Amino acid sequence: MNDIVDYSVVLSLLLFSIGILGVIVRRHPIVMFMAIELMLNAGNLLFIAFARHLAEVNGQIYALIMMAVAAAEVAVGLAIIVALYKYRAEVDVDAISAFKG
Amino acid sequence: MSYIHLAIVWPLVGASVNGLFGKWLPKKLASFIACFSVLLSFLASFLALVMYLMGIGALGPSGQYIYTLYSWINVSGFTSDFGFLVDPLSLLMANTVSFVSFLIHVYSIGYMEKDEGFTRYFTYLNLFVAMMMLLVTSENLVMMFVGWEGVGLCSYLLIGFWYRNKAPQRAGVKAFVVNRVGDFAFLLGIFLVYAIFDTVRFSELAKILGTQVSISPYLMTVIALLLFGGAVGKSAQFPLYVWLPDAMEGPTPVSALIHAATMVTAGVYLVARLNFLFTWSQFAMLIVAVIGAFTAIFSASMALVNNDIKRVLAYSTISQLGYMFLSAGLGAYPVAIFHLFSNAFMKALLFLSSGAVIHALNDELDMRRMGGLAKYMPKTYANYLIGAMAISGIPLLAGFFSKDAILYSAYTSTPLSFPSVGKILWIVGVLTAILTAYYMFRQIYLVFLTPPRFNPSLHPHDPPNVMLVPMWILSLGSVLVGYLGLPVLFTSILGVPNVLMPFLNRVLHSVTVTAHKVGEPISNKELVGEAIVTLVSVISALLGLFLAHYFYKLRYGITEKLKRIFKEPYLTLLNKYYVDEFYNGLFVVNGKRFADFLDAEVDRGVVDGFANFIAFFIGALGQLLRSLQTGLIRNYAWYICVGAIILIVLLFRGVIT
Amino acid sequence: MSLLEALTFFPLAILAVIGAVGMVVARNPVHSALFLILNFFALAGIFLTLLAPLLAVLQVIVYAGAIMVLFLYAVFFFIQPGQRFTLAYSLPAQALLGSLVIIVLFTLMLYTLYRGSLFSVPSIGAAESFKRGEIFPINAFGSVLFSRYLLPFELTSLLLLSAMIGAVVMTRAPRNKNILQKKGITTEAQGSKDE
Amino acid sequence: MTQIQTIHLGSFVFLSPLLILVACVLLLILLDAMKIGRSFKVQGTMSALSLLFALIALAVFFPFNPVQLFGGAVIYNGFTALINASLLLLLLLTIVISSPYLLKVKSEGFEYFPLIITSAIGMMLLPMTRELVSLIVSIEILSIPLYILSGYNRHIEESKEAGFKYFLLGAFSSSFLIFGAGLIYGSTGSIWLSDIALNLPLVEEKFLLLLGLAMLLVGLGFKLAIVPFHSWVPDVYQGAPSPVVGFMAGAVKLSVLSALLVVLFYGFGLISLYWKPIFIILAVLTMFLGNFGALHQMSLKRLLAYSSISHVGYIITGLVIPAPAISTAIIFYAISYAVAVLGIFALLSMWATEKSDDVYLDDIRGLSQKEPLVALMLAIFLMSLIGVPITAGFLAKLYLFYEVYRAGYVYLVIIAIINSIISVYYYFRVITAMYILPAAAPSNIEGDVNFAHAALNSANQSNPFSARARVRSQESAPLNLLVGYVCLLISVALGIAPRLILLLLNIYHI
Amino acid sequence: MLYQATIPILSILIFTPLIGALIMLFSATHSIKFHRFFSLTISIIAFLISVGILPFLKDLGTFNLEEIYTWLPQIGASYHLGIDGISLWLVLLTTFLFPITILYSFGSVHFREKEYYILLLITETALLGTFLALDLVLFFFFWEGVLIPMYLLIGIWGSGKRIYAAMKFVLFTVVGSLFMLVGIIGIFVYSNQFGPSTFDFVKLRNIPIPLELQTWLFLAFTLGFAIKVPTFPVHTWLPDAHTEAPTAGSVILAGVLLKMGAYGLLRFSVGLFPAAAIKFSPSLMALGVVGIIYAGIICAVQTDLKRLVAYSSIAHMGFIVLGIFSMNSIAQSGAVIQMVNHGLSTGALFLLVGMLYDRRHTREIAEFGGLAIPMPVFYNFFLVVMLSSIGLPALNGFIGEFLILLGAFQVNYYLAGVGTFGVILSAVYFLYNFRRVFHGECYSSENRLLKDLNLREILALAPIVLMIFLIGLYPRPFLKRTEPSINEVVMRVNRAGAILYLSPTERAQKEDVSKLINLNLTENLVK
Repeated sequence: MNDIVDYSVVLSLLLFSIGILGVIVRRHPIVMFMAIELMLNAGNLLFIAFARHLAEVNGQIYALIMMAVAAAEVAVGLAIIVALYKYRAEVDVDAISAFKG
Repeated sequence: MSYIHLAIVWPLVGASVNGLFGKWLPKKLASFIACFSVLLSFLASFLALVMYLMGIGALGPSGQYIYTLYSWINVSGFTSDFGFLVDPLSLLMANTVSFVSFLIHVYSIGYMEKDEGFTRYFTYLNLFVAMMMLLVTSENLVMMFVGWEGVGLCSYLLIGFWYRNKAPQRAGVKAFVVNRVGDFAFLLGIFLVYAIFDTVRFSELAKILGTQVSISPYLMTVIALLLFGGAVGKSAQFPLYVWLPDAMEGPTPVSALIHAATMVTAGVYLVARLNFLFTWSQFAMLIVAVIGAFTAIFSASMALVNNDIKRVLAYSTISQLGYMFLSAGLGAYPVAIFHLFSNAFMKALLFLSSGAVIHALNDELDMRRMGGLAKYMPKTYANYLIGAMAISGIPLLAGFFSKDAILYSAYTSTPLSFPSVGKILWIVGVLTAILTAYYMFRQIYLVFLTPPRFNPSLHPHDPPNVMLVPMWILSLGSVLVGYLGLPVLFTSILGVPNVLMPFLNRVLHSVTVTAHKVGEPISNKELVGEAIVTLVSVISALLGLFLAHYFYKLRYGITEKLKRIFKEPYLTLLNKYYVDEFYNGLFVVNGKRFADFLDAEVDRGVVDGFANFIAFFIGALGQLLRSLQTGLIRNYAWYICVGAIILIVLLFRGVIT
Repeated sequence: MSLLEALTFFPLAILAVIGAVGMVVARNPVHSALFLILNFFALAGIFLTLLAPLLAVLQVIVYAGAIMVLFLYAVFFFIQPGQRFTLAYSLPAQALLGSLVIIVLFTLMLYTLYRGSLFSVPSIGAAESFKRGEIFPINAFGSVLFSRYLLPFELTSLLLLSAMIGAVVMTRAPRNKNILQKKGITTEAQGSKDE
Repeated sequence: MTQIQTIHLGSFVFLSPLLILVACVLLLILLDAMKIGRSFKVQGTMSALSLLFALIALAVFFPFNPVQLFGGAVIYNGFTALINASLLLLLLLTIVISSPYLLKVKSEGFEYFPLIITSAIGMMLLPMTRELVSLIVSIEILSIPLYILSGYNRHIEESKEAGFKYFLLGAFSSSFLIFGAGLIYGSTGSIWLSDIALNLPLVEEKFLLLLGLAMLLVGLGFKLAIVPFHSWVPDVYQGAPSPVVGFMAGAVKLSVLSALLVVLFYGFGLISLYWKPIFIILAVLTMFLGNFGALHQMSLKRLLAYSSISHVGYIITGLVIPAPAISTAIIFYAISYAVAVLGIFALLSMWATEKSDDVYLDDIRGLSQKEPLVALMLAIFLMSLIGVPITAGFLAKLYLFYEVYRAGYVYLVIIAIINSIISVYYYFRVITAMYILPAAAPSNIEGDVNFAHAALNSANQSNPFSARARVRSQESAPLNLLVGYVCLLISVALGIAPRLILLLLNIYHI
Repeated sequence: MLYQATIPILSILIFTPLIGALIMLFSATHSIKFHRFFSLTISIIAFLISVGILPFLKDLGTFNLEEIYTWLPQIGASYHLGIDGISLWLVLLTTFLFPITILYSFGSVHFREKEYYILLLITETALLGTFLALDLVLFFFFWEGVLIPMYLLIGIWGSGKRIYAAMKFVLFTVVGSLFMLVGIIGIFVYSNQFGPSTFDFVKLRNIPIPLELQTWLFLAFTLGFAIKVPTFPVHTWLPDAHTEAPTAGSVILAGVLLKMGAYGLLRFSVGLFPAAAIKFSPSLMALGVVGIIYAGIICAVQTDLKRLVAYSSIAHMGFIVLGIFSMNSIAQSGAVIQMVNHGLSTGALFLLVGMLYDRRHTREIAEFGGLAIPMPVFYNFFLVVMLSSIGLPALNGFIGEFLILLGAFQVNYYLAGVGTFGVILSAVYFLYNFRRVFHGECYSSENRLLKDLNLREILALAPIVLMIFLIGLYPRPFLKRTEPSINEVVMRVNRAGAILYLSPTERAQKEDVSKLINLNLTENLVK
């Protein structure tokens, strides 16, 4: 445990966990979404760290593609969130629970 | 003898015609069809008798002729044919049954004249005759059982003939159910017989049991007792006699035919028919004898105080049947059959006469509201008197001879393991004879001789000839049939042969348990013994007669005082020892309670409750799990995380182990 | 791990964690967004130390630059009179349960890392591997991307296309305004977002 | 240093179905942008035509021998071709019912068709990819249009909510997927399934690998709605437009399942010992939760959502058998399920209105009187879901359970059987509503339906926009009925004479 | 030896009602008369076909008129039909009862009639298929096919708590049948050891299955059949279903549906797993006996006439179970004939109760009394049918019960003895309630004005009563055709028993031998 890769992986795990925490505890849709972005970034960090570990470029390419994926998700996600919350007085995910049971 | 099946077919035809088209038939035609079919039945059986006596037709080795109509059940080794066994026993039975039936049919034309269910009545009656003939002529146990149940059914239908009233219906159900209890034993007996002997045919069974077979006496006892159980039910012996008094709710000719003359004697016939089987178990035979003796005196005691004219006769019937079992149990089967034979006439006569009385008094059954009828209905009185005298054992009438034979067989019998039992049974028989004479003449006095107590507006008179003629014929029979089976005492004195016993002895094999072998030449010592027995029975009959005379003629009215003095015994007797109440409490009430418990608690509660509980449990679980679906995204995300943890742990478990 | 690496990595890592934690705990979504931008920048730095300069640049441009701006833009949408940010947290129980799960998960993952091993055999494809500690030339990056990873690359275009259509669909002004008026909310100017 | 791989253009003809679809998407968008043919009918017809072309192309260029494309990133073989054909067929049927539906709900915009076709492209690619990044991108291509489509009825709040929930959880789960891919990359040194399989024996300590696999399974499990990653399903299925639900319930499962099979057998077949037990537990959980959840539902769509969860449960019992031959049973099951469920939603979408397209059990009361044919078809589809003979569902269950039993997991079969029994209750509730309950007076029959207190329990679930009025007799919806007929035909044909498809699936197992 | 029928007569028989149903389904006419008489005609045609088969049956120890077509080679299922002495009577019973119920229904079903007759015909097809299928999958096909039509028949045209009853019926049945499915899969998987896996009954019964596996498979099958029969303690669906079902439904349920279970027990539980059947025979006999006594007692206190008949049905089916698991020819022949008898007499009882219900709209015994006065014809029909149900000799009920008890007695004195007690109970509960319904003075004016049976109803009942007498008086033709098939079953049971009850070492040797024998056999199969 003294390689930078290892520390990067630990950091990535940490960020991933914090991201999950954000999704679970926050109630603002955009913040939740930000947390998800954080998780995606943790994944990217993983790819890049492993690319360094394996000394190959593939990991970086994966990270690049994942960035595109994230961007696409952001585009759609924000659109959905805006469409849903634009006319609501309260920006609260918990308010969106017409379906249950 | 192959015409014997016509004895069944004709009544069946009569029943079918009346049953299907009776609605459209005029009463006369219907009754003619019914009577004529029974007459044909009688003729068929009589023809068979004649042919048998003349030796026409090939007989089997044991003097039996077997005629198979068709194979009824035939499954892998088990065979029960629709077949007939023609031998002295069945011929005697068949002739008696069909003859008495015919007379009662004729009588019924008059008796049931005004009844709305006229054709229905004759349908059932014809059916009964068919079934009874089947019972007595069938060649195997199962076919016999068919007749056995068939007569039970007809008994049920005829007891409950007047279905508008509650009492007949209850009586009918009671009769059927109590009979079924006996049949339960009978069926088990049949099963056991088949299980052990692999056949249910009488002839084959006789053959098997005729040789020395190694069967445990215990098993034989069980078989015999089970079969006897059926007889107990049908012949109304203790403890299953309770249905017969109630069966008097039916029309009186029915009581005469079914519940006195024919059907109830089927039990005796069964025991006689299976004599070869009963012989194997002395214990079972002892039981038969003891139950017979006990029933005889037990029911005679109940007849002492009963006020219902028909019920007294019913108890009398039970008592007489007890006599028959007494002798059958002691191995004197021909004697039992002899008594059966004479009883058929006497009892039919008595019932028909009582029917005439009842008819005349507008369906009055209570003897306390009769009296003095001798003046109004002399012919009926004469008939009744003949019947009562015959059954009481007044010398030279039929009952005297047959009862004497029974008592003699008891007196002389020494069952191997219980030698003294014979004498005890004899004493019981004698006591019963006293009681019989008493209650019969009590009846005569109460109905015919005491001052009239019936509704003065009634004008009782003798019945029309259509009823009277059968009664006369039966009276004749009651007087004469005894001479067919004269005891040794008389045969030796008169030189007249005993025709019946040798005839029956062809199939009813002599039995080891009795010392007395009927029809054999006997020593003087035995002759003296017989004389003593005869004397005792004559004395006892006269004693009973005298007691009745004393209480109801000489000291008329003393009975009321006696009732007060012996209140408890009187009430006990009047209430028939509370046996009905006891049965009701033990079986009906508890049974109902148990059934309610099973229905409400066990079936709906436990069994169905269990199924419902599972359903409820699943439903509740469904509700519970539904509440996990909160509709909140963060909860869902949390589930995903938990799922991830579960997956990780599960995967690692694989690595670590 | 050289000292230089350590000196750059750990502060950046701490910054990244601060950014992440800050994003989660900040009540105001705008603050959250800013914290996240901090995190992205820190990550970009870490990418650099991991010898991925191209990704670092893209991280800054795409994530911190484009995506986060979008986020902020969306957040601003919601700033309306009477709108509350305070309701940003879940119930304590929820937070507790969430934290618990996260702790368990993180522990598990750390344990994994502790017990597990990274793949140490040199990569099989010669084309895309390079010497340890060396920055991969950008043109090689391109050629690998367009040869071996042509498929995901092409698929990305399809993905983005569909995302674009989706965004258009979701944010287009509804033709039927009745629903809105019933709710008593005035419509604002719409901006469709695409890449 | 770099070696540019040559791309054999010739082999790309095999991708022509996909390319036709892409072309169709682009064409539709362009036409829309140019304001040409802006009607659902035109768009729908064009999409349907292109789908037909794609189907023909698929048949013409059927890969009797596996085709390797993009340097092995895509392997197009008989198996995937069959999956693709099924998907195309499902999509075609969906598109047929979509235009009337969109008209009925007064939908805006014409992006529906490009989106759903894009999603289908993702689905078709998914089982072909042999590389995790392409796999992830395919999943995203599949998902993102579905997020949008779930919320496509923007004027219905429930639809938007469905879209939002689906999206947020979907994004959440794809981050797991990506993270998992990253971990697998780190622990095996590659994301190519063939390389992973090669390198597996070289991995000394498998913890990291398994962590990655777990994360990957979280992502795939989410798409498949395996418990505990199922929670989005009821909410999304209930809110999303009926044709979309009908499509995604079956098609997504079909596609993701085959991808899962490919990943597990080609990538991680060697460590099947590790992942096998997971599927036992997940299958049990999924079956039970799905069935229990459905017991008390009043909304038909929600009920079907839970039932779809339970069906996933049945399907993944097959995954305990680490033999590629199991794919026959699994795919047959998935196809039979997809057809039945699409048939149901095709019929349900008949009753959509501008206000709501949810259908409650109360709404379909007395349906057998008003529309006997529709009721009959619905009943037969439900029978297929239960697994009653003469429908495909029965043979599918029989085949699947047979495989599981043969592999020695008798207890799993018994658990599945118990679940089938539970499921009978709620499917029969639907039949009860259609056939037995009178159309009039609501709710007081409940005591009647109530089997041992498991009441319908509709007290807290009432439809705000009661659709009772919507279920009108003689409502003309020929296209929906047509699709219903086709699904019925397929369902029954597969139930009585599935020889051909079983033969094909057997030959072209994964 | 396979005898391929030139005309697929069994298929024609099975699918005639279905085709009729389809024609009705797609017929445009709304004329109720058409649907009534068309369905009646179809069912009569089916009956005629089934009767027409009789002369073509040769040696009933094997299957006659077999039809084999490969159906699903991948799954191993084939389309295999055949008829033997066991199924013959059940088929005839089915085709016999359907015209009667349809004829009866003319007067008692007054809404949704088209659907009603369609469902009846579909049920008939499924029932016929169940009795004739010799392939387990095909059997299961038809077996489950009964479920939905029956559910709808009970649910739509039933009374009172009909939905509860229908749901209960379905859930109970499904529990059983799905466990049976596990069993089917199990034997299929096992059969793989002897050549290609097969669902074919004729092939399967020749493969030796180790006792332990037999035990489990037997239990799975038997559970399914026992629920359908139904045996105590899984009988509770029956009173509800029978009581709430429309009359025709009850007739079909009691008359034929229950026979599916009994038939399954005899054909599959015993036929496929003889050793396990021997092992469990005492317990199952005991269950049968418990059913006889338990249901008999409960009958006595029923207040609902239909419920009474329903419980009596449980008792009668108890006899059948007792007979089947007595494992000898006598009892099993009795069981088969008892199936027919029960179908006739209980079916007729339900018809009669239904006729009463149509007039009076209640089934509470307490509401009746003295019905013999206004309805003499009805009274007489009821009497005969009831007596047949009680098991009066010379009527059909006796033959079955007697043979069953006789056979059972050869095996187990005590159980048979207790079972015989049922004859008392049946007399008690039937006569007691018969009296309450028919006898006494007819006080209530509603009862007094009841109309007697009309010609249609008499026509519906008369054939049953005729059969009741015919079987009772001359059961030979029935028993004769059943016997070879039963002997075949018993022969297999005995062979299995011979292996089962040897000492362990002997058994091991024997099993080796039998394996050798069966290896040869499988080789033959492969060829």
